[in-house]
Amino acid sequence: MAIDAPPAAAEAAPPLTRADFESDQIVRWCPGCGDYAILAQMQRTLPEIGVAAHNVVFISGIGCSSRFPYYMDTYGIHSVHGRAPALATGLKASRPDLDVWVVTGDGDALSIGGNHLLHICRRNVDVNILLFNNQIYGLTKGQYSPTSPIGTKSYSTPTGSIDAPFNPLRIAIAANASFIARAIDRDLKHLSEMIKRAHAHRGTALLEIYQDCIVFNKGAFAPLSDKASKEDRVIYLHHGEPMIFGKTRDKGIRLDGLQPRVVSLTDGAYGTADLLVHDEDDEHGTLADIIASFQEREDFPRPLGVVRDVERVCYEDVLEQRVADAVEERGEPSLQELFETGDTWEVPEHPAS
Amino acid sequence: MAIDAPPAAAEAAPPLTRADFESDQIVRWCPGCGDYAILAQMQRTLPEIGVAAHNVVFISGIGCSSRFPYYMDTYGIHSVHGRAPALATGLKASRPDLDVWVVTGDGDALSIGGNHLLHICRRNVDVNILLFNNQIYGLTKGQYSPTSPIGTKSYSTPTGSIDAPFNPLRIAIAANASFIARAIDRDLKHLSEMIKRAHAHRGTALLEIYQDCIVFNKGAFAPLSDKASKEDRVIYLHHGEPMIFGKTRDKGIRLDGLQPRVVSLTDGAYGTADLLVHDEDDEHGTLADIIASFQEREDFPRPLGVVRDVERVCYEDVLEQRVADAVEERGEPSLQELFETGDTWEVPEHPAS
Amino acid sequence: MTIATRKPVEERTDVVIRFADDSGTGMQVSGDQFASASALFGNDLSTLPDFPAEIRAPAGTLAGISSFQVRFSSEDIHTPGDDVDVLVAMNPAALKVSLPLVRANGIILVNTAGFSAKNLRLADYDTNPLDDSSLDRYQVFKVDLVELTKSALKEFTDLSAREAERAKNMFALGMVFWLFHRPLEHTIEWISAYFNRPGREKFIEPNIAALKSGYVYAEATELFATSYEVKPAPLRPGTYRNINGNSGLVMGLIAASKKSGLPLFFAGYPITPASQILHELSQYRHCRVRTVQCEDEIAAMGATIGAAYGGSLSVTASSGPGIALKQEALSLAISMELPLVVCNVQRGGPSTGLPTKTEQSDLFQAICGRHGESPLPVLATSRPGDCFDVAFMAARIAIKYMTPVIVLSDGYLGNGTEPWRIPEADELDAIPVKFHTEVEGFEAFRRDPETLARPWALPGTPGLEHRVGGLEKADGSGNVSYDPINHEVMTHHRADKVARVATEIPPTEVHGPDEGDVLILGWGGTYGSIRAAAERLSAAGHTVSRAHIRWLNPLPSDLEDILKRFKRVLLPELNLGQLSTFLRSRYLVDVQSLNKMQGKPFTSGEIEDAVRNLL
Amino acid sequence: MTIATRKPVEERTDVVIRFADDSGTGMQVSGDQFASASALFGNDLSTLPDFPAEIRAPAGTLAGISSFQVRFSSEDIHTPGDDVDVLVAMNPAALKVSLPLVRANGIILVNTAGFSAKNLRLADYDTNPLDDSSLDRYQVFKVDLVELTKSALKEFTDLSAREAERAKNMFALGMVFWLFHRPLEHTIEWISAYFNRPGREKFIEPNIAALKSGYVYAEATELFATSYEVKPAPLRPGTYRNINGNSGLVMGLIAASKKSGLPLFFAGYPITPASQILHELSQYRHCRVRTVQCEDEIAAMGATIGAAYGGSLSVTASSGPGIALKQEALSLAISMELPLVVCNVQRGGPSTGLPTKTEQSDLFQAICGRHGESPLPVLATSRPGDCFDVAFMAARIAIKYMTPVIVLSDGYLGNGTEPWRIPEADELDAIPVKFHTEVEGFEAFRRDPETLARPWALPGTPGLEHRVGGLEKADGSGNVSYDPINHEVMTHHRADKVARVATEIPPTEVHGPDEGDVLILGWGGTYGSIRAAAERLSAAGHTVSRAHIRWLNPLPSDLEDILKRFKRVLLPELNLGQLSTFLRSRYLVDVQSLNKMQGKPFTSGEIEDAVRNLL
Ligand SMILES: Cc1ncc(C[n+]2csc(CCOP(=O)(O)OP(=O)(O)O)c2C)c(N)n1
Ligand SMILES: Cc1ncc(C[n+]2csc(CCOP(=O)(O)OP(=O)(O)O)c2C)c(N)n1
Ligand code: SF4
Ligand code: SF4
Ligand SMILES: [Mg+2]
Ligand SMILES: [Mg+2]
Repeated sequence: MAIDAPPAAAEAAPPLTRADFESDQIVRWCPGCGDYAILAQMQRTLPEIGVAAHNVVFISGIGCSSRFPYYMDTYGIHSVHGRAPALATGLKASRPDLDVWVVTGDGDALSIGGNHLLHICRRNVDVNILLFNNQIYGLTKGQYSPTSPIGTKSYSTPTGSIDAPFNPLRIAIAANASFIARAIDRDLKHLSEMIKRAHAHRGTALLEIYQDCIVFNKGAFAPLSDKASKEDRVIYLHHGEPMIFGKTRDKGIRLDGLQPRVVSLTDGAYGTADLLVHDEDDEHGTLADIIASFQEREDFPRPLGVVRDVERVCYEDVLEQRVADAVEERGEPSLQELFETGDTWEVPEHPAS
Repeated sequence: MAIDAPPAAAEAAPPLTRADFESDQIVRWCPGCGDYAILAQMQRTLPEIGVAAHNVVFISGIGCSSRFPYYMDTYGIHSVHGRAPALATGLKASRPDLDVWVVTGDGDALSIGGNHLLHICRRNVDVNILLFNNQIYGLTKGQYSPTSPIGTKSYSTPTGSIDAPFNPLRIAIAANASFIARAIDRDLKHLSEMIKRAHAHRGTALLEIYQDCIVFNKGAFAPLSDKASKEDRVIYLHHGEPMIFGKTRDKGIRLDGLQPRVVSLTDGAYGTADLLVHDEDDEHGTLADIIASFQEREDFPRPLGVVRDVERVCYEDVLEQRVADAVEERGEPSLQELFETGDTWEVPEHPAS
Repeated sequence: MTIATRKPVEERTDVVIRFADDSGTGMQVSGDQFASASALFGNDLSTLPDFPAEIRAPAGTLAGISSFQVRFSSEDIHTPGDDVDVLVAMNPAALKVSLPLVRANGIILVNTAGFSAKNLRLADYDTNPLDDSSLDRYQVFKVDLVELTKSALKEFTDLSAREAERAKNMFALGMVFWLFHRPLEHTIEWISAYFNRPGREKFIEPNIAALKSGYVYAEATELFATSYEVKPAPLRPGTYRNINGNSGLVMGLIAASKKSGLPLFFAGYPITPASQILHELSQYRHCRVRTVQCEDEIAAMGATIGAAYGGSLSVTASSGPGIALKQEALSLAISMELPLVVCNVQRGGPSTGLPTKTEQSDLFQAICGRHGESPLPVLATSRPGDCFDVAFMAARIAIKYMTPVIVLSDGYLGNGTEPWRIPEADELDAIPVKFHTEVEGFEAFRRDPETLARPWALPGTPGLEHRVGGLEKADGSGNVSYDPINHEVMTHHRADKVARVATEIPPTEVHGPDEGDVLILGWGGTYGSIRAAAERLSAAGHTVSRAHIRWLNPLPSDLEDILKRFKRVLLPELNLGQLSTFLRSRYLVDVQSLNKMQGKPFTSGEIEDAVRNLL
Repeated sequence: MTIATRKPVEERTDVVIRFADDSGTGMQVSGDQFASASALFGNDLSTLPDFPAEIRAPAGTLAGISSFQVRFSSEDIHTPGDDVDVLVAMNPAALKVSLPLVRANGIILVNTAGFSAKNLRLADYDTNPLDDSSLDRYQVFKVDLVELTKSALKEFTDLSAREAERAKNMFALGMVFWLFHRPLEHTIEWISAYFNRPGREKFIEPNIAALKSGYVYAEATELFATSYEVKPAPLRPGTYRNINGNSGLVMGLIAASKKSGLPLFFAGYPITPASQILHELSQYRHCRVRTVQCEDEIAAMGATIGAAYGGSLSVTASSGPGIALKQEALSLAISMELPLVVCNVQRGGPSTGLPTKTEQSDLFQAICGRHGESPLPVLATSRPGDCFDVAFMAARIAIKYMTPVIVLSDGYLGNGTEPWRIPEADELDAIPVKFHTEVEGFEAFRRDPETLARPWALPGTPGLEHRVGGLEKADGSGNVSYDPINHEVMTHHRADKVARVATEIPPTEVHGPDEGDVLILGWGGTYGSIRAAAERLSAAGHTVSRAHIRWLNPLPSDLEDILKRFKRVLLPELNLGQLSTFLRSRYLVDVQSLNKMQGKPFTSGEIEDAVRNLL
């Protein structure tokens, strides 16, 4: 560890509970906002993971979702719009011992902050990024965001937006993010599992969480969580398992060349063995990219779960190694030695002239 | 057209030549820099395309490559680092009649400017982007860039860089860029063809050009242009044609599930019919992404040519349409009418009280 | 709806009402409706919305209170009022936050249903203030608005209890309408239009019913012993509408577009309290306004430059943090000498600060906030209606001098409303635009000898192909130049050009004696409070003068003279003395700062006190 | 290598040499080597590199000239010299650009091979200045350096003609070494080390041969009638090394890291002329320095904040445009009250401006360039060696007061070198750091009553979990607070904290009389020129005083007094009067600005003239 932080209390502490992660601040989201569920789930999940609250840092940008750190009784920074990944990079590169989380929104992460998101992914800093995607700007009261579908009517687009939305997962894949997953605020068990998986992964983990903004974009994900529709509209990804979904697990996805197709498992044409098998360990990201593309295809279910989980060396690990190697190879000079590196000369007490 | 710009000269002008696109400024790149060849090729190609110099605008950021506009006898802006796509968006959204080009470097486009590049691609503004990739920061004298391979020794990374590089094409694909191509400063005929293709495409066209920085990263692309190696190290993409390369066109690429493989066409195992056939019109970008991934795979040739060319509606076309529709539907009010929209009331000459 | 019989009616010249409740409950709407009704009735008025940064902050908490203050008058007024005459408080937190503002013997209408044990605790009340003596100094009217609203709406059986309860703001508004003899028609129309959306139509009738019931209840119960009448104000004759500062800017920009013949291009990124400018302009596609919501403020600045280069009237707007991000690219616009307008609707800083509160602390940033010598004209709006004039002026100067211009507004002006006397469109000055077309002798940086403006030569013009950028340019040709003397020359040209804008500034108006003991000097949103304070002091027999400047850079040429004619100059600013720094430096005059950093405007009382201390 | 017989030797106290050629030809190397040799010899010295923004600007053009000026002396000197004694000009453009600087009767060594018709045309010469009378005022030595170098290297048959020719800078350097009796050893060592890289070793011997041949040629041909001797300077005894300002900052930061026990973290993005700080720090991994080259300046600022929160000595550096981009996030650091250092190596603006030239025009930006009231300490370096002290001090203040600090350097200081007397590491003050660990009563914004610093509580500390951010914080607890009065209190705390840094500032040294007619006040890189001017004026019998301030915010407490003791205060600045603005405002003193905007430092003559005009 780089910094001589005070050592953790010596006595064996009792296991933590949800309450240990609840700060004393009143939560200030709109009643019914999806953020509540995510917060509660994080507070429940961290004790299960077994981290010490004092080693955890939540860093957010600006947005409704970015208020998150205030409500966690851990360390936290509510930073500036879009820059949380940059702060996290600096913190983690200098303090690899900490457990660093980024909380961000679709505007924060993909509009103003898109570049930092790309760069933290390519560097593979060991940070868990929770992207609360509500497909709208909540805090600034309802403008469309880079994930809003074309045609979104919002305050800034009264006749409907005209720019094609980003697919956050594809962006992360292109930046070679080593862990990519998706969850939704209405399936808490699954969300908790995804939080654990993201945490377990070493390297940048991007977890997109569909989150309902009940004030400005109510029900944007309702088809994915409503009892009636959800089983036909969602596919849960399981590593090594064929892609099956539907109320009666009656549908599957198979590959036709490079094109995924939704097929029926009941009309006799295809069976489970014909289906695409999910593989998280997808070195070049092609499968991940195809899975991410489901949402752009008509009649495809929305994938939830771990899309990609590959091993890549972490930025801060190499950095630490480089420091250790340099100290080892060159020795750590004293300050005086440092000062006197290179060409020096002496001016004597009584100069010649 | 939005602006009442002065009309073009009425008489039929004689066809333009290369000299018509050469400005009177002395070119200030290092002797031998790859930028010269690209400049010359642009000056030769524009007359072939047949654009009028006064309708062309080159917008660049900062970097050696970004000096480009000064040398073109067209309109031009040498803007600030990373922001050329933003300027181009503003210009094109307000002046769809102009022919707008962005010239940028690997640092300009992918380091500081990564986010603007993503966003112009998703909006699909009709701008042609020439990304001069020399895998180094030239103008600031040799720091590694986001496209430099891991381990690059540079002034800022004396023991070798530790961050994985971006693959610019994959980034553009993730942002749904409608035209993506690659060329190299040493194959001028092909470069010229790519310039024409980019220009012909409606929507954002990203053309990555490998460019030799002879001072700080000399020969980075030599294997792709040296007589001895190039035919084994490069594959030219042709729409609808199987992927064949090699000095004697003895190798090909086929798909094995989602994995491309280099196969020999001479050992009898595979023939041309087994090969992957290039398809520029790749709606979901899966093929494009696989092609872009060649460079991350050992022993794969580097693709040059048009990776993707799909039709998508342009941002400024919809914007213009919206304006036209609104004027049509609601009529264009007089200023006085505008002032008096909503609740108004009269205060009479002699108020009641 | 008019009701014939009336209890005793008292005439008042001037009333301040404040509506306060949890955020998200419609208090802003009640306030706004009261203001509109009063405006249509002919009163002069001024409003002060005040809300938390959260969309719906936790119910019942002090931090979550959203309030709306309206002052309406039969006279010409300039501030939303220091003291509240009537407070509508929907719960204990609303009461607690607003009580310090209510004048002795003021009316307090409380919703008893809001005073639950939980709410009392959330508002840090140990005992219920409705039950102890803490409100003895006021006329308190206790009404169970929830119960009353619900029973008024019981016939609407398709509404849930909760939905019915939400109409209580309309019931309260109805009561207040009765109290001040306001007609209901306008609000009824508004309700009908507002809920006329898929799925919301069912709220039209209940809301109208609640409004009417409130009115009738006030009438029938004889709750208030008296009702009040505030006559129309003797405003200058003309056609009026209610306008807030953000709308004022929008109107001014559109007017400049029409008067210059340039299409309006706007690129922005949402930020409180400037987003409304983007929202409103986006509704003017039929006026050929092109708006782009960009990926961030830097991109917005870039797009604005691109469109200015192409010949649009090009504008961006933001608030402090967003303006900070724009500065690097803005410096390019200075170097390129392109005309464009940057609006800053200031809020409380530093950093994210107090995003929904007002402040004047971005003046330093506007004048000095870029690297290098990067001068540009800066002007400030002083009232919602003045925003129109300033935006129009900014566009005119930008085009005439080929320079970016910063307009400073603030959250108070941006959200606050006042009646705006609609100008005669025909009487507005035309904004002459001359695109350069002459090929012979064209040089991109050959300046107009009078204004020092360079020519505006648009892409698309044959023969004028040229390149501009951020590197230093040769005087005249505009080619890249590293020549030392040329840089000095160009630096001075850029500075002189901005300095020459001073010739556009009309003489500074001094209200009160031309010279004397005390001058209150102001800029921006302090206008109303200063004027009110000065008028009260004069009325009390003191001689004080006041002047308000619109131009911060360059400063008016007559300002030095004026300042030196007074023994003391008091400069109230919602910052720690930013304009004061420039004035002291420029004129070596011992300007005295009056500072306030509370996220809200000066009361006129505060200024009055400060002046009295000087007298 | 020493050569025994010598022509007449003249002793000089002070010589200025300027090497000038196309960029990319090695002139910076020749100059630098001459400087090093002179430093090792014991002269005091001062250098001024001057190069275009292009890596290798077009050969032969005026804009492409790269030059390096060295002044070396047997006395204590402070500037790279106003007038050039010896010019080495490799082509017409080099001659033309430098000639105005050469004193009458100065030596000009020209490379005749460079004077081709094409080069004459590129340099805008109608006739060859070597053939007409235009150089009559100088001692001109014409040598065909290309031919001489080639023939000296003819034995190296593996070199192409072009490669051989490239060694001509070493041939010229050899000649100059002879002229001034400099030993060759140091440069020979340098050549051996520099070309000791794969594929470059073959250049070692030819370059050494060229250097020696030049020396021998000068000796043998009796080209120069006289040679010159400049004795070692009576510098303060000690160990010295040559240092430029960027290295000085690096050394100071590393020293602060060692003395505070905090690991050094640096996040940056390349930009001229600050990149060297990133480059050099990246070489100190063995001192546990962690450097990150970020995607842009905003990310670098963000990373710096992240690392400061984690307990590193956290630093970023850039130049004007990059600092502009950092301001929004820097304002967060102010709000979070985190210690970190931001270095600005200033260059010419606005926008991209003159990226390789010097200026002092980012002072406004440093003090006033953020939104809201965002105060922070700002201090400036005045000499390359002073950069060490200032960086060290900045780190100490940042930590002690829990505040970001801006250090202003500039291109002239950053690239220019001077002998640096190496400090005794043991004698440097320790920088005390106290991480808060006490859980009892911990509040994130409970301040130290003396410094107003809040506690630095690191993540990883059990029991101190807390959240900080950019929203306004409650005094004490640091929880989000929108309370009006609290905002005012916190605004004043932040301002007061910075103001208290004034207690750290030692008394301002006035050189010359304590009061009188004229005080020359300076800051930053003008130190040398001001000192030289003042000393010359004193020598000429005038009484002038001078003072130089390191602290720009807060200003030294004794400054007002000092300024008021003089009838006139002259403030030379490489801007349009930025510090002057603050001083006039603060003290109402009629400070007079002397401005220069030519991308280069003041000559002492310019300052002398300005003072004479005041006397
Ligand atoms: C530099 C800057 N620009 C703009 C803003 C205004 N702003 C705050 S949050 C936000 C967008 C929020 O959207 P999102 O990230 O999707 O978060 P949500 O509120 O939906 O959770 C914006 C534009 C700001 N605070 N700072
Ligand atoms: C805001 C800002 N930051 C940094 C710089 C310095 N800078 C100029 S060009 C450049 C990178 C150039 O690299 P690239 O884009 O690859 O262009 P190349 O020179 O290689 O063509 C940098 C960092 C700048 N001009 N402005
Ligand atoms: S505005 Fe939307 S996202 Fe924000 S707190 Fe309310 S419901 Fe949640
Ligand atoms: S530094 Fe490299 S990229 Fe720049 S001009 Fe020279 S060779 Fe070209
Ligand atoms: Mg959102
Ligand atoms: Mg590059």
